[in-house]
Amino acid sequence: MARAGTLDRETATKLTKLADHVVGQIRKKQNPGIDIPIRALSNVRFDPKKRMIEMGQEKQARTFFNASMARKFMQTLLLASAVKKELLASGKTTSIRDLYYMTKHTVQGTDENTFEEQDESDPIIEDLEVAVDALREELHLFASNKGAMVGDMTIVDQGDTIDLRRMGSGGWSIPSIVEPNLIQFKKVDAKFVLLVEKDAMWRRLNEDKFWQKHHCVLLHGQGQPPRGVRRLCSRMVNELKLPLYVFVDNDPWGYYIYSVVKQGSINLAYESQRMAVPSARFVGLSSFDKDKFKLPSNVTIKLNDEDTNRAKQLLNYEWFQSKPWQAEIRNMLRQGVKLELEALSKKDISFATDEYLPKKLKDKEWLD
Amino acid sequence: MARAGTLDRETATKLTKLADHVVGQIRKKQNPGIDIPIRALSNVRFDPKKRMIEMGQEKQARTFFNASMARKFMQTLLLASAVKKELLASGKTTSIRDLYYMTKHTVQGTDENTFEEQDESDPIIEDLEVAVDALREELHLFASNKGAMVGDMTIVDQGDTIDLRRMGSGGWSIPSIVEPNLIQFKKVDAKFVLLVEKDAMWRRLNEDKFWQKHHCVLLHGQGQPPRGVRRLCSRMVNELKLPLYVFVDNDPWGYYIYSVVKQGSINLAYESQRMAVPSARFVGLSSFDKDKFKLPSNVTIKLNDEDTNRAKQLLNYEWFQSKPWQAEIRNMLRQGVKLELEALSKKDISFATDEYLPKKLKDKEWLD
Amino acid sequence: MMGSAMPKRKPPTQLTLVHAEELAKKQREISVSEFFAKNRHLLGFDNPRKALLTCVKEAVDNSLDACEEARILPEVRVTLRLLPGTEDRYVVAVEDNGPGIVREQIPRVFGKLLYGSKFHRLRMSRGQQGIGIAAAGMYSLLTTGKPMKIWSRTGEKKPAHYVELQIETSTNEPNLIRKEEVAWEKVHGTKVEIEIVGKYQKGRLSVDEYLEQTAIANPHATFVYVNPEGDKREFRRAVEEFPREPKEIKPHPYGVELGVFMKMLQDTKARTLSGFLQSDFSRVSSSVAAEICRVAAVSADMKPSKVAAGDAEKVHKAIPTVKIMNPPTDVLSPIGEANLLKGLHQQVQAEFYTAVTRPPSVYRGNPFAVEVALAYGVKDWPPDDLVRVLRFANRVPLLYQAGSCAITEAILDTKWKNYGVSQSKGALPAAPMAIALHFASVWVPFTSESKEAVAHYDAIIKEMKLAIQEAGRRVYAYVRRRQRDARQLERRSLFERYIEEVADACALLTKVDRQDLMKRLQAMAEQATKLHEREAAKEEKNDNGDEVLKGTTTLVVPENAQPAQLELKPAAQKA
Amino acid sequence: MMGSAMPKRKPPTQLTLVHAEELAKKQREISVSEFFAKNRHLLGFDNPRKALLTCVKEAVDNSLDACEEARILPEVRVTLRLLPGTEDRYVVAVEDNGPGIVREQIPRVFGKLLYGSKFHRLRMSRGQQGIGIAAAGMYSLLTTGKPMKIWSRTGEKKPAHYVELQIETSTNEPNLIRKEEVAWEKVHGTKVEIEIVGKYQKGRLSVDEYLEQTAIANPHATFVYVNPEGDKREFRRAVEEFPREPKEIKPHPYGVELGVFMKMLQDTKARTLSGFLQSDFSRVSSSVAAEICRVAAVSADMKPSKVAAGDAEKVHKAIPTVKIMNPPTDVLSPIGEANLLKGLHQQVQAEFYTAVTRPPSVYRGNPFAVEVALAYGVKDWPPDDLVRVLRFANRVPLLYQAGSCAITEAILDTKWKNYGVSQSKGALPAAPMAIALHFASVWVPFTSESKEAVAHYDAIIKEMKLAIQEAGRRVYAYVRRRQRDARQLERRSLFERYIEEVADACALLTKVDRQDLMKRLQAMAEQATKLHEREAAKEEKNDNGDEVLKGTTTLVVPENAQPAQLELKPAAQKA
Repeated sequence: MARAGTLDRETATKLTKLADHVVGQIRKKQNPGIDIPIRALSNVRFDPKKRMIEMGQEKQARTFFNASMARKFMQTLLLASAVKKELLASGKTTSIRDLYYMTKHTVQGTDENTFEEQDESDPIIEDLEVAVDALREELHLFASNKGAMVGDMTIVDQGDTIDLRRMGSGGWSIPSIVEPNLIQFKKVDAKFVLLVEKDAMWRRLNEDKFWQKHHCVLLHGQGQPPRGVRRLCSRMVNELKLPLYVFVDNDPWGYYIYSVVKQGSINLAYESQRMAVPSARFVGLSSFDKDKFKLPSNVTIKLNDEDTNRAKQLLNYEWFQSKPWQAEIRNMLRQGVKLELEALSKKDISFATDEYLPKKLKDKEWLD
Repeated sequence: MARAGTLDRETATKLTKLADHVVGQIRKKQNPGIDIPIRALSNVRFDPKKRMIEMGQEKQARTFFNASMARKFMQTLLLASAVKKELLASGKTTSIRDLYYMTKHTVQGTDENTFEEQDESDPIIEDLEVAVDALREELHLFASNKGAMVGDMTIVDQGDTIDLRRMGSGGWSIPSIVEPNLIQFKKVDAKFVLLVEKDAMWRRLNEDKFWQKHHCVLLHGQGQPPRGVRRLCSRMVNELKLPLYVFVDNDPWGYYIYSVVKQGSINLAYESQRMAVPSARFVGLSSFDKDKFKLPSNVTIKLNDEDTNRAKQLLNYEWFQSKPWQAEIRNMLRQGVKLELEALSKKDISFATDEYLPKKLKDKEWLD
Repeated sequence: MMGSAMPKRKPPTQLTLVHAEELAKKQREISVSEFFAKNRHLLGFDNPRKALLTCVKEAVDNSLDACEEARILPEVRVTLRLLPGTEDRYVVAVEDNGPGIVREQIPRVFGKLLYGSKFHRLRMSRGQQGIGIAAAGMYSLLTTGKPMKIWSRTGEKKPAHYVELQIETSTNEPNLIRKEEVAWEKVHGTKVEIEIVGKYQKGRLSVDEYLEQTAIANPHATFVYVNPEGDKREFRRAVEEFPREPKEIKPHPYGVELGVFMKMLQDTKARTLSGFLQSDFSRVSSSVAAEICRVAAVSADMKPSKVAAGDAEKVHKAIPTVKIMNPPTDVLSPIGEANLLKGLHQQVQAEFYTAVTRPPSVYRGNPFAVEVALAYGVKDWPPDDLVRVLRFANRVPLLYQAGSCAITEAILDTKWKNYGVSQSKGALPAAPMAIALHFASVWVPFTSESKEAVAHYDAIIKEMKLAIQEAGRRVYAYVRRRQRDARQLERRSLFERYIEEVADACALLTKVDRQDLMKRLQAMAEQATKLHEREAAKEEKNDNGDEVLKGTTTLVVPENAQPAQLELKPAAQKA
Repeated sequence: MMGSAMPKRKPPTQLTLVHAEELAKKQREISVSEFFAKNRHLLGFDNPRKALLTCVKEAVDNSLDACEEARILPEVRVTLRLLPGTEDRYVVAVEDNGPGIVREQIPRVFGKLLYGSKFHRLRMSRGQQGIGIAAAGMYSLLTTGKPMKIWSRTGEKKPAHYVELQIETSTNEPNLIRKEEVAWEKVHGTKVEIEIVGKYQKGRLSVDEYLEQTAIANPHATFVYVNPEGDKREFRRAVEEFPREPKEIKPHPYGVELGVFMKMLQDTKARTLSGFLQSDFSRVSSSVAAEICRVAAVSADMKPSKVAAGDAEKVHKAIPTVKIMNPPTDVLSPIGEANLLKGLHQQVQAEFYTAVTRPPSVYRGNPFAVEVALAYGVKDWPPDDLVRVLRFANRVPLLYQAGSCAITEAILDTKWKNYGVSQSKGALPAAPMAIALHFASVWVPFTSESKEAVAHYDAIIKEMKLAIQEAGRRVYAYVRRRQRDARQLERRSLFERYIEEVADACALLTKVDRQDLMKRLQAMAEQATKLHEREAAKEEKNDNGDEVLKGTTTLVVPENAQPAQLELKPAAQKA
């Protein structure tokens, strides 16, 4: 069980402050309200210096005496009180679905529920995160467990010492909450971190003991990496000063995964500070790899309309304006095809382990 | 890297025999063919003694000189040769997507590929499994990694000793291939195995150290458990003589997950021998729990049409004919609602850990 | 030039010569009865079911027309009887309390096509062409060989006449089979009995539906209907006043075509062009006639028959450039907004009713008026069903050929989405709604003699759309008002509902007193609701919903009203 | 009984009496021209554009009918001219090489409605009702006041006559304005010129489309067409033979109604019932007549005019129970499968053509025949477009009112999915396909006088569907054959393609010699292909695709054929 540490006490104070503000307004006979930073595209900007997507300063007052806001106002306070009472006080964590169930009940004297669907509570949780400036993990909420990790390093997880060099074929399952009070790094021999998009390639690299030979940490996020994986990467880069390399499919989705790891996402811009890794490097697949590594043409897949539109959008993003990135994306569009990590196996089952990655890292052939 | 052990040599011999048969027919100027056990419902039966869904004896000859079969005949042999040459010979494992890429190439003199889509190679792999009587894992093919495990036990994974009592909040990520040559059990203090449907509930139980207090192994499969999780359960039950309890949502999907764990599935009936756990017990949620544990009514969800139809189907399955099961399913249909594991949190965040499961196990209130 | 373009071929001259003369011998005149006997589907006798309806319709139309001309409130009795021992032989009997028909006229009225009082004048009436009832007799003759039977009496001191007759198709003349004076309990009125091959079936396109709709459009008439099963239904009149009497009218100059104009010049009794324009057209004063002649640069004093073709054309061209008043309103006899609304309310149960009568307009020289009544929120409406359309022309319901009718087109063409009603492309709107549209004119341009659909004239469709749009705006205003009412109700309880939840959460987070907080919040909620009502009032001012409904013939049915409790006083009436 | 059911009211007797007599004074006879002048939309003169088309259509129909009766291969010239200085005044001129019209007949043919040679007989022709061309003249008079101009000459030794005339609508009689003998280069033929208010526009429903389709249905005729822009198009005849001459026929006993039957009994010249049945109906032999009388239990020797109503009814009821031959085939003049296919092929470029002429059938005593020509795989077809439907009645294209035509209904009702063609509910099938359907009859039951749609008789729709289904089956057979050809080609190379892969895999798994294995497999592949061709032949036998097309009038266009290279010999013809 997690101990109610300093962090939890700080979070509890933030929630209390929120309510204090509301009570104060009521006493002054003012329409009580909660200021909620706006999470829309309009309030998001890319900071080219920090190389991060960050949330701006715009806020909206969610007041009680407003027909269109009353219900949401009530829900925000309800969730705040449940987090404090049920989670922070007991030191337990739970899922957002669980929190929805915990706070759902009938509003007295009506046949209306406080929440009708989880769709209603999820955005209010995000509102609460930004309103009190506390990450979801600080509110003791976890997302689904996804991803695994092995490598030249030992960690301590809730007091258990785990040697990531001796995790067999399975690896350590990365939890959703990886804050320093729960997870600590020990005996680090790794020189870099390699984040792989797909678990099949991770398994190949683990089987080939790539991390042993190249002294690295090897982790995957089963597609778009979940919060735990991103936060862990960010912590390793910041606390251990390790470079992070991202190894994804050559398609717009792969570019997007890389960009979220690197500068954060638009709709979760408020997490960038803790999640984003501006120094992350893209080691492929690149749209130039097919020629460079002489892959046969029948391993390519035609771009569909959605791919093409998505790629064209990416071309306009501020964080993809560097010449190499423009060349990379334009080359994909010109060729009209995408390429999966599995395509490398066409050369040899261990081609990625033995040739592709060593060459990319040695020749510093990454995109930044 | 895995060593090419006895098992791999046996598998290689099976593949060679397949080709020997084909060559023999060609030499006798007979239309060469491969006998493939039929994987359709018509060739599947429930063995009430073994309490398993098993495949019958019907086979179909896949011959070369038959317009509708020629391409599949070629593909079957192509995959057999790739498994032997690329995987068994090197002792490496790979994903079925990877194998698709590895065997995809242009047929000489045409613009046709040996496989156009992965959809084409996946069923041929299943054909090959049944034709040579070798499980996918024996062919060195893995599925996606899903699920995690902790508990009162130590395992050895590819030579690494892993104490499942000291896996922190994350747990050991369960690999897809868990055959005895790769994974061995050591220092087993667990008295039973608890398989949980959802990772959130697993995390709750792990955080509450349920496995420590009750001396068990705790694992989840993130929904429908993957092959690795099912095979691991089967091995623990058979080799360690531990009872297996299954803890799922109270909905037709939960019933189905339990039934696949217990007696296997119709379309993968040939794996039942190694995968199914006929002694598995269902500890809920049950449709009677809402009354028994006095859960509030607004935690229930209405059955939709698909749920209702699915439940009615289940009523007719041979393996759901026992009186308690008929009562269970009929009660769900009568009430017209389903119940998720999260509903238990409505009582108290640790209600499942502290009350629900201990009571169910103590009172032996399971369904069999 | 044709010779060079076409291949040369020796024509078989001799053969041709003979043939032209042979052909000439075969030429013959065709009687109009022969024509319609062969083409009887043109008159609505396509099949036994429709034939039964058409017989009833023609007889009822005649009864109502006769009663109205004589200013008698009509009482019409319709009886259908299946002949025993047959499956398809019906006797249709229609009896009225009208003025009766004088003995000498009976044969020609019932036994001759294209004979009647209504064709040669411009006056709003149900019958128009002098075909209807005689055609029913002809159909009877064709299918059963039986004569028509007619009873008629013109007054207390007059005897009642009984006549049996058949139409002689080859000459289009009546053939009298029997005539006698009989005792009849009616003081005045007419009864006709026709035996035909028919088919009776309830539901859509039935005699039942026809009479229901006739009652809507004729709220001053009482109908008694006995169906072949012996069931009797009575549609009692809802209004005790006569409709305004329609008047005969001269053609209006707008829309008269050149050829017709030239013929009128030849036929007129007027001695000068100016006099001709004044006497043979409506709404032409001497100054208007002078202005027309001035624009045409033709002398106003010319003798009409001497006006040269070129001059006639100039005058004809001048007419549209001169402003001429629309035909007088009082020639038409619209049902009227209040009466049409009452009629619809009796047949259709709904939440909201409104009616619009447009001022008269003109097509091809004929005045016409369009009326629309609309019922919205019809009870027990199957979801996604299309709107129900009731079509009327000169108070007669139109049941067949909806697809080719201008009324349908006008409804289809209206952009219902503007009025908050959903509509698929090219389809009728989908809403719990019934629309009754009445087209009244001194001359209804039907698409066929069976009088089932109004022809597509731009001027007509434009007026129809204007009426429909006005009704549509009112529906929209009503729907908006209803939504607003619902919103207001909700706002009032909204804050109170959540006060306890908010107080609980704050108490838990801050340890303040829960009761104190609730008291404060309740006080504020009362304030806030008042504030919001003010805001809502402002909002409503911008939304002109109520403005739209003000002064219109509109009826809103309170939600839980029992039909019997309803007093049928439309909210407000137009002058 | 009515008295008790209705509210008592003192009737205004005196008023009524006066009124019935007043009403009587207003009754008048209506001339048929007056009727149609007022209702001219019934004749196809709804608006200027349609009026232009209708004028051309009526004149061309008359020309073709006249040529055919005289057995002359028709050459028809159509000229449209816009009068200078106007925007809507057109002169329509139609000139033919027909037999001409004798002087005395000209006024009545062109200046009187319901006059002609075609109404009083049962014989397949374009005109039927004796209205068409006179109605065009009436429209001209109404809109421009101008008379019709007619030139006609009946032979080499005869003078050419020139006539100007107008119809007198109040009497329906021709009004001769001018008549003279003139010089005319034509040896025989007729030309008519009509000046009307009209509108010319290309595309759908245009004069151009009408003439294109007329050429399809009349491959023995040549048309020259000069449009108002002065562009000349020539449609040359594709066939040099006359169509079979249609014959006049007596009504068939099936479908004659009781009333009509009774009237025929009165009118006949026959002296016995048996003789009447034989002489006044077609296909009634003396033995058939005897059988009818036997079944009816009525004496065959009775004088027809003495047959009582009850007996007449018995005879009428007996007719359907006696087997009577269908009307003779040779009274109709269908276009014929080969000619219809040729006509369609000239207008529509496609991959596959087929034509079906059904044996004649009967509705309401009238023989009729249905023919269908279908073109599949039309070039440059917009995707998802609905099938194009060409409708013809007695060789005349029908352009308007497709929605209410039995031809459309028959195509809609056909289950196209059975023939591999996709079709949404209630919609035409969607395929690159054109369907021409020709309805030929001694009497075409049009839904209106403007002759735009065939009425819905069950017997007619049934025949239409049978013809369409036959054509559909052939399309399906063609599509299947095309698919089969593709499959066969593939099978041949299939085994060879994979031999190398199979040999590689086996060699890798077993260490046998790859080359040896390949040699063996190749030898086997040759054997197997032969075997498969035999199997395929068997398979095709089960698939009756070719069987369906065998002996039918069908044309398959090779994929890369140039239109010019195509020899138009349909694959096979039915006897």
